[in-house]
This record gives sequence, C-alpha cells and structure tokens, in this order.
Amino acid sequence: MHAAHELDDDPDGSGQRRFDELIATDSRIEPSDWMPAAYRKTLVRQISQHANSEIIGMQPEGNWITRAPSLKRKAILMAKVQDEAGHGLYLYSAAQTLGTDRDTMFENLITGKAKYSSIFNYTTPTWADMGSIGWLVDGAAICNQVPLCRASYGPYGRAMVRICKEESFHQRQGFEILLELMRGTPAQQQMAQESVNRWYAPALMMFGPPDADSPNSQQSMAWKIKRFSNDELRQRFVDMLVPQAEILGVTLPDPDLKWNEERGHYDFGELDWAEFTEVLAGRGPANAIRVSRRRTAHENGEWVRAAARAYADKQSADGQS
Amino acid sequence: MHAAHELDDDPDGSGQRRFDELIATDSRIEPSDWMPAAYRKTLVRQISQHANSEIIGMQPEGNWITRAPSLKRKAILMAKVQDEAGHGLYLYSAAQTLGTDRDTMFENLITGKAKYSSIFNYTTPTWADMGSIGWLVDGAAICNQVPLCRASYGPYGRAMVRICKEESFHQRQGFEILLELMRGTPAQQQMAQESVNRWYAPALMMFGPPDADSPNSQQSMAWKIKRFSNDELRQRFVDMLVPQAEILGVTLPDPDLKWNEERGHYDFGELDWAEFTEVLAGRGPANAIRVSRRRTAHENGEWVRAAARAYADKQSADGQS
Amino acid sequence: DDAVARYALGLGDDALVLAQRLGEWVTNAPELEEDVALANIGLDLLGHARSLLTYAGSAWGQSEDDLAYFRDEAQFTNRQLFEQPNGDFAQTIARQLIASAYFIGLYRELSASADPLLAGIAAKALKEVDYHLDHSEQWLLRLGHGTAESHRRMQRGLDAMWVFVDELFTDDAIPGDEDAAPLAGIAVAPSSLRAGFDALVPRLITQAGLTVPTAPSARGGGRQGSHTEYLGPILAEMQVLARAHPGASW
Amino acid sequence: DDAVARYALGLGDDALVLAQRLGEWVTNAPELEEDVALANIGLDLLGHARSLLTYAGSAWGQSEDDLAYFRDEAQFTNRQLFEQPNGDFAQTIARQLIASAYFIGLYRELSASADPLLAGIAAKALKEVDYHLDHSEQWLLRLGHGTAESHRRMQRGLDAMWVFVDELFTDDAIPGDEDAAPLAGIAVAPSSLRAGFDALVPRLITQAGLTVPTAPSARGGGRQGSHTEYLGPILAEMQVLARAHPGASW
Repeated sequence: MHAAHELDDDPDGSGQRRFDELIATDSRIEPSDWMPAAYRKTLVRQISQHANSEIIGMQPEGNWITRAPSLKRKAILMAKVQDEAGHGLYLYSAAQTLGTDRDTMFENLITGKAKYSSIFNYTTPTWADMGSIGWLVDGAAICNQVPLCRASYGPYGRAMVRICKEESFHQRQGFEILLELMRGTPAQQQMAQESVNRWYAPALMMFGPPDADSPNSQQSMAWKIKRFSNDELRQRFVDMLVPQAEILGVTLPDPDLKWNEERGHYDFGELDWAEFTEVLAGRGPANAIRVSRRRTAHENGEWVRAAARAYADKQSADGQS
Repeated sequence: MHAAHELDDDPDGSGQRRFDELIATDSRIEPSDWMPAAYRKTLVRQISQHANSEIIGMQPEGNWITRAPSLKRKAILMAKVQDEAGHGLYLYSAAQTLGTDRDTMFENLITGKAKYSSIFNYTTPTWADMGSIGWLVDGAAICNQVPLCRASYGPYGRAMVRICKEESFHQRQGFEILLELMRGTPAQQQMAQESVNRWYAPALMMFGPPDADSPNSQQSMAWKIKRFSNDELRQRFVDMLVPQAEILGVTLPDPDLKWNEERGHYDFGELDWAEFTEVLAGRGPANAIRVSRRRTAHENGEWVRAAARAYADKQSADGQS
Repeated sequence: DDAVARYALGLGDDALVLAQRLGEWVTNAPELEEDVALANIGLDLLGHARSLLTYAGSAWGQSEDDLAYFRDEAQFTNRQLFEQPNGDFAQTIARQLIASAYFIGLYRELSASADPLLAGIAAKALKEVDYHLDHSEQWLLRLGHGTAESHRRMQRGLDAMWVFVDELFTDDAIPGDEDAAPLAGIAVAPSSLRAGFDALVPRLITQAGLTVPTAPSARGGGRQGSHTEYLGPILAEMQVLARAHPGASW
Repeated sequence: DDAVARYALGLGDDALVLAQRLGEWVTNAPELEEDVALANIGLDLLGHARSLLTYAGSAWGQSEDDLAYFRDEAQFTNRQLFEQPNGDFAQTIARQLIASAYFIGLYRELSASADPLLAGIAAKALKEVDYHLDHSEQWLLRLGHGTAESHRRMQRGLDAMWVFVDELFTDDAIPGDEDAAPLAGIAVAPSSLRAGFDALVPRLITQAGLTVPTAPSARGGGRQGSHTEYLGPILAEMQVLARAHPGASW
C-alpha cells in the first residue's frame, strides 16, 4: 500500500528533493516514487472525480441508444457510451496506483459522497443533444484534458493520452451529428439550434470558476498536474468553437461574442455562475436521477456479484486442495 | 373444512337423496349441503380453471394498455383488464367454498399444473385484436357462461350472474372497436379483417371438442353444471355472429359458412382440431410466455407479500398484548 | 381562456402521465388485489386527465386525443414526479403517496374555484384521490413496519421520489400566469398547498417508522416542458399507434 | 435475388432485435465491466445486422434504415428468442448463451456459402460470436455454481428461454424457399445446425450444475412475422424518432 509513503516517511527530506527535481525537469512521478501527501490527495480526488464523470456521463447519452434514428448513429453511440465505461475503469486503475481502491471510489459515487462533472446533471431531451454533448462537452473536455496528458503523475498522464484520442474522435462525431441536422429539414435544424442553446453556456462553465475564484488551481499548476488556468482554457475553447459554429451554421447563444482584434481572441459575455453553483449544489436538471440510477443498477446486481465472488472462492479453494 | 363431507360422510344415503332431489328440482346446492366427491372435484376443476383463465386472459389485452390509440379506449381497456382480475378473485372465492384454498389454486397456475383457457395462448399483435377478443372471445365466453348462471352449485351460479353482466358489456365494447375500425381508413379496415381472420376459428374452438369427443360433458349435464352440449353452444354462437359480422362488414374466414334453411341454422366448415390439440399441449403462440409472466410477477412480489404478512402478524400480536 | 386552458393542461398532463405509469403495473403486480388496486387508481387518474385535457383543448379547438397523442416531450407540462419510473412496488407507493397527498390538497381547493368546470372536475376527483391516499398509506405502514427488506426498500423509494416534492408546490409552475393575478380565484397557487402537505405526509412517514428524506430537490420545470429522461420513452410507447394512423378515429 | 434477400433479412432481424435488447442494459448492468461487455456484444450484433440488412435491402432498393425503422411488427422476421425481455441478468445470459451457440454454428456454415457476400459477413461475424459464447459460458458457470440464489435464477432463466430453442432450428423458417432448393449452397438449413448445438449447450449447462430444460417449445413463426407480445414495444421505442421525421437523414 502506498499509504506507507506518507507523513513521516521522508525523514531526511530526500524524497521531497527528488520529487521537486522531477517536477522541475518536467519528468514523471511514478507510483513507487515518494510524493507529498497533499499531491497524492489532490490526484486521487481529481482522477476519481474524472472516473466518476465518465461513469455518470454514460447516462445522458445512454438515454438515446434505444431510440437513435439510424443504425449507424446507434452503433456510434453505443460505442461511445461503452468507451466512457472503459475510461471510467481505466481511470479507476490509475487512481488505484495511488492507494485508493476502486470499491471505495465507486461506493463514494453511489452514496453521493464523491463528485462528478456537473455538466452531466443536464438532461438530453432531444437527439440533437447527442451532437451537442460531442461537440461542446467533449470539446471542452478535450481542452481540459490535452494538457493533462503531460500531467506530472505518470499513470494519470498515460491514461489521459489514450482517453484524449478517443475523446477527439467523439467530438468529431458530435460535430457530424449537428452538421447532418443543420443540413437537414427545418425541424432538424431547429432541433440542433435549440440544443446548442442549452449546452453552450454549461460547456463553457466546465472549465470551472474564473481564475480569481479558483483557489486550488495555483497549487495544481505548481505541481504540474494542471498546466493552464481555467480562464486560459475557456478562451482557447471559445476561439476554437466560433469557426466551427460558422461551418455548422448554428448561432452561439451569446450576444456579446465577437472578435477582439487587439487581443487576438474572441470576447464573450459573462456566464451565469449562480446557475453553475445551483447545479453543483445538487439542483441541476438531473442531479436527482443520475446517482440513484447507478445505485439502483448496483443494488439490483448485488446477487450477480455475490455469485461471482462465491464462484471465485470455490475455484481457488479447489485449486488449493 | 368441507373435506369432512367426502367419502364416508353419508352412511345412510340421505345426503345423496337430498342432493339428487335438489338437482332434479333445479334447486341450488349450497356449500353446507352434502355433495358427491366427484361433483365437488368437477366443480373445483371447472371454477379454478375459469379463474385462471380470467387471470391469464389479462395478458393479451394488458399488452395494449400503454399503447391504446385514444384515451377513451385506454380507459375502457384498463377497466376491462381490471374486471378480469376481479373475476379471477371472485371465482377463487367461489372455489374456496368447496374447500380448496386460493394459494393452492394460484400455485398450481404458476407452476403450470393447472389449466386455463387455451384461447389466451394466442397473441395480440395488433390493436384490432382488442376488438376481436371482445367480440369473438368474450362472445363465445358468454354463450358458454350464460347457462352457467343457472349452474346447480349456488356460489358458482351467482358468481356467473355478475360475471356475465360484465362480459356482455365487454363484448359490446369489442364490437365497437371493430366497428370503428371498419368505418375508418383502409389500413384500419385491413387491421380489423386480419385480426378477425386469426381469432374466428380459435373462438369457435372455445366450446371444446365435438360432443362425440367430449367424455366429461355427459356427467356435467346430468349434474346441471353444464346445460348445453359443446356443439349446441357452438351453433348458437355462429348463428349469433353472422348477422353481427354483416353489420361490421367483416368477412368470417370460412368458405363453408352458409344459411341452412332446413335446419334453421348456419352450416359451417370443419375446424382444425389438430391446431386445438397443439395449443392445448403447450405449443400455441404464447403458451411459453403466459404462465412465466405471471410467475415472474409473483416472485418479484414475494418481498411485498412477506412484508404484508409480517405487518399483519405484528398488528395481531399488538392487539393481543 | 388561454391561461385557464394552460392551467388545466398542466393538471391534465400530471394525471395522464401517472395513469400511464400505473398502467404498466397491470399483469405485473405482486398480487391480484394490487393489479386491481393500481388499475383502479390509474383509471381514476385517466378520468381526471380526460376531463382536464378536454377542457383545455376546448379553448384551442383540440380534442383530448390531439393533446395526448400529438404533442412532443417539450410540450408536455406534467411535473417530473409523475414521469418517474415505477421502480419496485415501494417506489410506486412512495410516488403515489406524495401524489395523492398533493392531489387531495389541490382538488379540495380547486373544488371552490370560480371556474365551475374546474370546480366540478375537482369535486369529483377529490373523492377518488382520498381513496388513493388511503391505499398508499396502508402500504406505507406495511412496508415500513413489515420486514427489514421492505423497510429498506420503502425508505429507498421515499428517498428517490422525495426530491420531486418541491416542484409540486412551486408557483412559477402556472405557465403564462407569472404574476398570478389573472387566474386568482380560478387556479390554486401551488405554494398555498405546501402547509397541508407538510402537516400530513411527514407524519405518515414517521408513523411507518421511516425517515422523512432531506436530499436536495430536483430542479423541476416540468410545467415549462423540462423533463427527466424518463418521459421520452413513455411517450414513444403511448403515442406509437395513434401516430402511425394520423387522422384516424378509434 | 429476392430469396437471398429475404434470407439475409431474417438473419439481420435476429441480430438487430437482440442488439436492441442488449442496448437496454447499458448504464444498468450489475458492474461496469458488464456495461462494457454487453455493449460490446450488442455492438457486434448491430454490425452483423447492418451488413445483413444492407445486403437484403440492395435487392429491393432499400437502405438498412428503411428496413430497420419503417417496417411494422408483422414485417419483422426475427425469431422469437431474440425479442424476449432482458429479465434479470441470468435471463439475459441464458438468452445470450443460446443465441451465441446458435450463431457459431450458423456463421461457421454460412462462411462457406456460395454467396460471397454472405460468406464474408459470416466469416467476420464468426470470430465475434465465439467471444460472445465465451462470455455467456463464464457467467453460466459463475451463476450456476455461485450462490443458491444465482443458481435458482440461472435455472429459471434457462427454463424461460429454452422454449424458444426449437424455432431456431426449424427449416420452414426460410421464407419463400419452402422446398429449400433455390438457396441450396447459399443458405444454411437451420435443421442442419441442431446437432452441433445439442452437442455443445446441454453439456455446458450440465457443467454449470444446472438442468437442461424440457418444457414444450413455443410455436415460433418469427420468420413469418408472428411474434410474442414483446416485439411491439421494442419497435415503438426503436422507431419513434426516425418515424417522426420521415425522409430525414441523420
């Protein structure tokens, strides 16, 4: 167990010196390396939250698997939701290298103790939401995550490399869904625009509060877990979206959005952080159903897992006898 | 328990004499009266089969409650299926007066030991089947059941009076469903005709095999449980259907069907008794799902019934203390 | 009157969606008596829905079936409680307990509405929902005090459904009537029903040996067409046949 | 060729309907690994369905989506096993065990078909269904030998699904090809696969400590459009969006 590394495990300070050096030279910290307890704790929180987000994030899209309007889209959507489950498992593995076991993390999720990305507390009333989630939500996730591929903690950075590859695939698929709708019937175009109207601002808020209100960010940047500030990433995302929206022919729902020649970036309007706080506090459109749905699945499956455990026990008893 | 009446409970033959007299005078046998063991057994079999038929018969119609095409039809259908559950309960009560308890009868149903009417082993792929079941299946049931209102066993006869009233209401509703379809679009008319094509012959077979092949009927008629032979009832039913089919504008699927001036009845073609036997033997279109569906409901509800029992026990314990 | 019609529509959608959910139980209940009871409650609610939708539709030249079968998810204005899945029997009872207690307060007040049609519908419905509450209450007691498993499930059911309680009593839920003046005397302000609910339901829960849940509320917005992901599939099934034959009569 | 197309359609419908059922599990599985595994199997089957329906449709100028979304229940020619409800996890495993063992035999033979397209589809599918059988087999063992409850449920699942086995091997199931001659060398006669199935599946069931069921078979007739009452609601959900936007492309 890695817990042995913590607290009084670095009496002569050599662990800290080596850690600082690895960070300074942009090298990777590995599970067997000494690391500060706070660094470990920050990583566990971040990685498990990310895993939980993948798992809960299956639901808004899973909602449309049985109703996808073409077999091709059904296949893409099933594959995507399956990827998300895979990401969840992969990230749990990365977190386990830090000494926190998966059952605990999952238990924290289904008892409501652990967090997941607030964006998944929005609902998906229309098919176009499959496009918006891909284009906007996965798009924002990628902006967040690409820098994480260089995160100082090795297993996390490597997990992110794989995940980012799949996410950018997902983003393109989302863009294609919207493109197909915008090239379709008036009803389809309206469906696409209405969906983008709902998802645009929540996607921008995925980068977290403005830098001035984001107390944890500084330390994470010093540790090279995080590489860019919330506001930097948000700006990068908006700059990326505008030309894509033009290709799609959708209007981004922000009257203040315009090119700032001087800054070389798009200016954009104030976000409704009160809304963000509401959703974070559990009063989003779908908070009430997300965790309880996974918990119900887990509880209904208890007899299955019990059988698997009993069988494994019998097998290993047989092996020993 | 009524079992005390059986076998050696009529040493001087007075019970049998009184029973014979009641039957001869068309009077009613009541639960407290002496009755021959075979009479009791025949009744229990018939009444519990009838109850089981009502319970299993809920399924082919229950299939369309969530998809009924108008709110009025949805309401009528829900009420009908609910009536069938009520009939099942009511008939179980009548059978209980003969000393067989409900749990045993229900257990026999869900373990596949007890029979129910074969007609409910047909499926209801279209909405028009809600019409055909009402018009043809309930119609046949009424022909069978109206005479049972005068059945010699009191509780059974009285149960049938109530049930027949509701059944004739159901039959009219089925007729109305078909009438509405036949007055509707070509697609609706086709739906109605196709459904009648499927249900007509099975409905005629509901009266049981031809009299020559129906060994149990004679004794039942002597006991005045049954009042008309299978073939008599079938003829009555066909005679009733033909003018109704004309009003509907549907074709009854029997090329041999025609008025026989001499007999004063409609002649009709041979029925496919091999098909009847197949379904009876468990190889109908829906045998495989009917019993297992009710059994699943029962098993899934075990914890609910256990809670109700535990609560009742606690209540009565409290009452005593 | 358009505002009255929209008010009736909201109430009608509540009843319709819950009736549809209860219809799913038929042939699947834990015992035959419950097949009957749940169908009965569903039928009553369907009756309320039909009266309310017919009344709403009369303002727009639309029939109850136009409204029930040819609106899409975003046009349905039921509150979210009513679209929640049946879950196990305990969750159904939890949902019905909350719904029936809410309906009792609503229809009691509404039976004094200045709109005689709404008043009439409410007066008739009131007798029925009173019986519905009784049914839920009996099961709440049985499951709460029954076995360890039934207690656990009943509490879980309450926890899952309780988050939809606040929405029932939110005043912004009268669409198009934001300042509440135009429908004064006609509609019932949802918030005015809260005290009655709070005086009744927590006591029943406590009497059943269970705990009144405290989780944060769902956001709601059903009256504005915002729904949880459970409504879409309900409508897909409910509307499939009617939509396959547009213009047909049944 | 119309007969080949109808043959491909039947196989395609089998895969499509089963894929749709497996899709219902996603986000509801007993553990995340099973969300992944069941989605994986569903995806493979969906892939087979798409190839087969595309091939079938090419004979009639119809796309895979025309066939999947715009046919009614009576036009679906899947065998009844595939439309059966997921039930509990054990029932899903029972259904998948039977399906996968059947598919293995089918695709092994079909990969030698004189029709190069069918042969190609089958050869690709064969590798995948082999993994599917392995998955079911592992769970069959775990549930059969696991706990008393899992054993009971697994047996119940087998009992419920076994009645649909005979239909899989019924030769009259090649529509429009009653004398079997025109498709000789192209299609696989279902009855020819029975021996392989019987040599495999009963042994697996027995190894798991379970009993091979003996209840009478369901009548079948899926290839002729006869279905149990479970197919209608599947199609209502699957087709709802596509049908709401006729002629749209996605």
